[in-house]
Amino acid sequence: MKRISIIVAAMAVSSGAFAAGEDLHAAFQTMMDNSFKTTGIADKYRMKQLDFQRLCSVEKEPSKKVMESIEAQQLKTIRYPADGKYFGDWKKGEKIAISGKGLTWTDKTRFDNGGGCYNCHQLSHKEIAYGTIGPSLQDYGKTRGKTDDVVKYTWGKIYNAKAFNACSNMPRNGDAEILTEEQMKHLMAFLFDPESPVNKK
Amino acid sequence: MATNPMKIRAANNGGITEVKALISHDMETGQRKDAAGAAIPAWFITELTAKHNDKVVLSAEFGTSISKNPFLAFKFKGGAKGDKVSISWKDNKGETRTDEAVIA
Amino acid sequence: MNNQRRSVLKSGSGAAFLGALAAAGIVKPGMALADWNKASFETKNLADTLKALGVSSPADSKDIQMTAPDIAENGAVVPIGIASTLPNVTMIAIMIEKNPSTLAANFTLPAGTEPFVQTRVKMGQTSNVYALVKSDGKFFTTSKEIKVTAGGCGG
Amino acid sequence: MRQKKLFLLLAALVAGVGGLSSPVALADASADAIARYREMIADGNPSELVAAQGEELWKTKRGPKNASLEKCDLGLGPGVVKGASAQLPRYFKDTGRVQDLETRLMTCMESLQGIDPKTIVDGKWHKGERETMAALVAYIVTESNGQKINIDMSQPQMKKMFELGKMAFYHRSGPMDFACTTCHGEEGKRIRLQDLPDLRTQAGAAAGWGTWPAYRVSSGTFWTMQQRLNDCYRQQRTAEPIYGSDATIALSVYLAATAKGGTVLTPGLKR
Repeated sequence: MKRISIIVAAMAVSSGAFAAGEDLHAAFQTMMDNSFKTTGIADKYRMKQLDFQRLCSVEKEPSKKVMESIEAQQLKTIRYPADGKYFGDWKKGEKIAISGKGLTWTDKTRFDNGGGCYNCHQLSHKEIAYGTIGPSLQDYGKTRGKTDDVVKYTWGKIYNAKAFNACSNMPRNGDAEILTEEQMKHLMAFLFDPESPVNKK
Repeated sequence: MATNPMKIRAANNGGITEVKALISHDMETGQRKDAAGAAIPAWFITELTAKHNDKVVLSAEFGTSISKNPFLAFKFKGGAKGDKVSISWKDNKGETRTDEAVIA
Repeated sequence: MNNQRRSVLKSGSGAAFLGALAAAGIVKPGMALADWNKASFETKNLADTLKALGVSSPADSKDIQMTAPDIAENGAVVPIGIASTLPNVTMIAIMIEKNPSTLAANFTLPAGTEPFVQTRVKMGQTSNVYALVKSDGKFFTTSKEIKVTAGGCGG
Repeated sequence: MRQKKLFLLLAALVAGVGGLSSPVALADASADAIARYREMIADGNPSELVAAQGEELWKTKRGPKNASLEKCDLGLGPGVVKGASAQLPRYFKDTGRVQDLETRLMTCMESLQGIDPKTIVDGKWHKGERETMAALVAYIVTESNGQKINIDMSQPQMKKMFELGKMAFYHRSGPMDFACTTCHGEEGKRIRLQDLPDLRTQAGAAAGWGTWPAYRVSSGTFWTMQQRLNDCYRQQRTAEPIYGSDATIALSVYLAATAKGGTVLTPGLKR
């Protein structure tokens, strides 16, 4: 027993402490497979990675070429509002931005989710409890204007942020069906409406 | 229903004894609901008395706004090393508990 | 349970006697063992709480110091410390304006106990918190707004 | 009164921070206020109440075998509690596994007391044997407070777990594409007002690993590391990790090894 462990240790050192070998990847898959379970609405299948998720699961960003190919693919997923209307009710949008609920194994339904926007972004002038993982979006409409390009880009960014930055931390709200089209319209109003506390002090 | 012991610390500095206590209690407000949506009944400490030896040094009435596992600190004049400080509480279900500590 | 209740009765006989006085609606800060003043803890706004405590228009005082955070990271635990340089303090109460039950705690301080208490309260939302202090038989107050923030991932 | 004025000043400052002027000033003011809040509650950590119950439970004869845990070997020899959790997770020869504190305790509860590990693995937080576990953990980690984080990485099994843990740390999946790195892979970030340590760095890992397990103010309960990791995954919207599974232990090895040399400040006190 002792001898074996010494040999293994020696191997470990010589192979650079288990540097990304095939065995390690196989061991990882086995470990993940044995370590998670289905609870409520959170199926074990959630541990299986989409291609871009796998490519983005690395210490450093993938190459420019890989990033661009992911972005091109993700761009195709974006659905713009069929009725051409981008804006709902900013007051409802604010509630969606505040709520971080949904999609956990303690949630009863996979619908009716929050946007969780404040976890990462500064938005309203009044809300002091905002995260900083994403950029500040305070005065979003005021500073960026409401041109067709900006509106369309913003919709796309909410719908699938990976279309613009392959390994973005931001969820694909539309593509992954986290939010409904109607909810995203409310968020758009929250970002752009001059009366919204995002733009009005 | 068993109650759990408090953690009481009492220290004399320059003739004044400072008492710090952590009390194990749920302090349910009666406003919360459980996972099934049923109201969780109010359950909280209503009265508390602190004594130095046999003399009352603080008495308190609590409402539902006091945090779970209440913390309490206060000071009184006197108190010698080795003296006893005790705290007793009573809750709205009629449960009581007394614990004591020695002044350091 | 029965045993415990018996010990309550035994140890609390003095309190029960004084409680009879409290039940009559008279709160006497300074009593050694005040029985729980139910009426005062059932009040839902400042005016009613003060009324239930038998206090009329307490004066603002700079001689009460409230130590509390400007922002509480979580409303479940908000530390509140109250100290005073007023003479002969016999009572300190903590009131939270926007809580369902306004009165959080009411401390009775016998002679020899310093005018200083620290505890932790729950706050449902951003609110003014009031300290009420009885000194030489008169009531004084001070207040501070404490912001309660939402935190975590919210899930 | 003075505090009120100070607050008005803060409010004015907030109002002055428009879209053009620096939002950093506001963030700093809030961060300072939160730091003061944390300082104020630091004295009087309700974990103490849980730890006291845990110490009792450690000495209490329980289970089908009616035995205490006083002969449990947490890595420093039978019955040695002092400093034990500062050196966990660890590779244990008797089980042939890398174990964290909780899985090691499960081994002891099974072998010494005859308590079926399933009661814990399939249990519910703060109920039954998991509640017992939490109390034991509170007691044991209190006995390592102030020590240096110092896990033994000399065994190949530990090296392998480190690599697997690191891979798990970067593993993005689920409907929100999150991994541990999403929140803990950059310095100086926060969620809402909660600072996020960059767990890839020694300082960040020490700040994180070194202050868990902890009493959670928001729930009024003591959380073990297994529960902390479980809730990280819940918030990531992945599937639920099985209690004591290798992925949770691998992550713990990755964090503890990265945090090596940092100070154990357990039990912590958290939002």
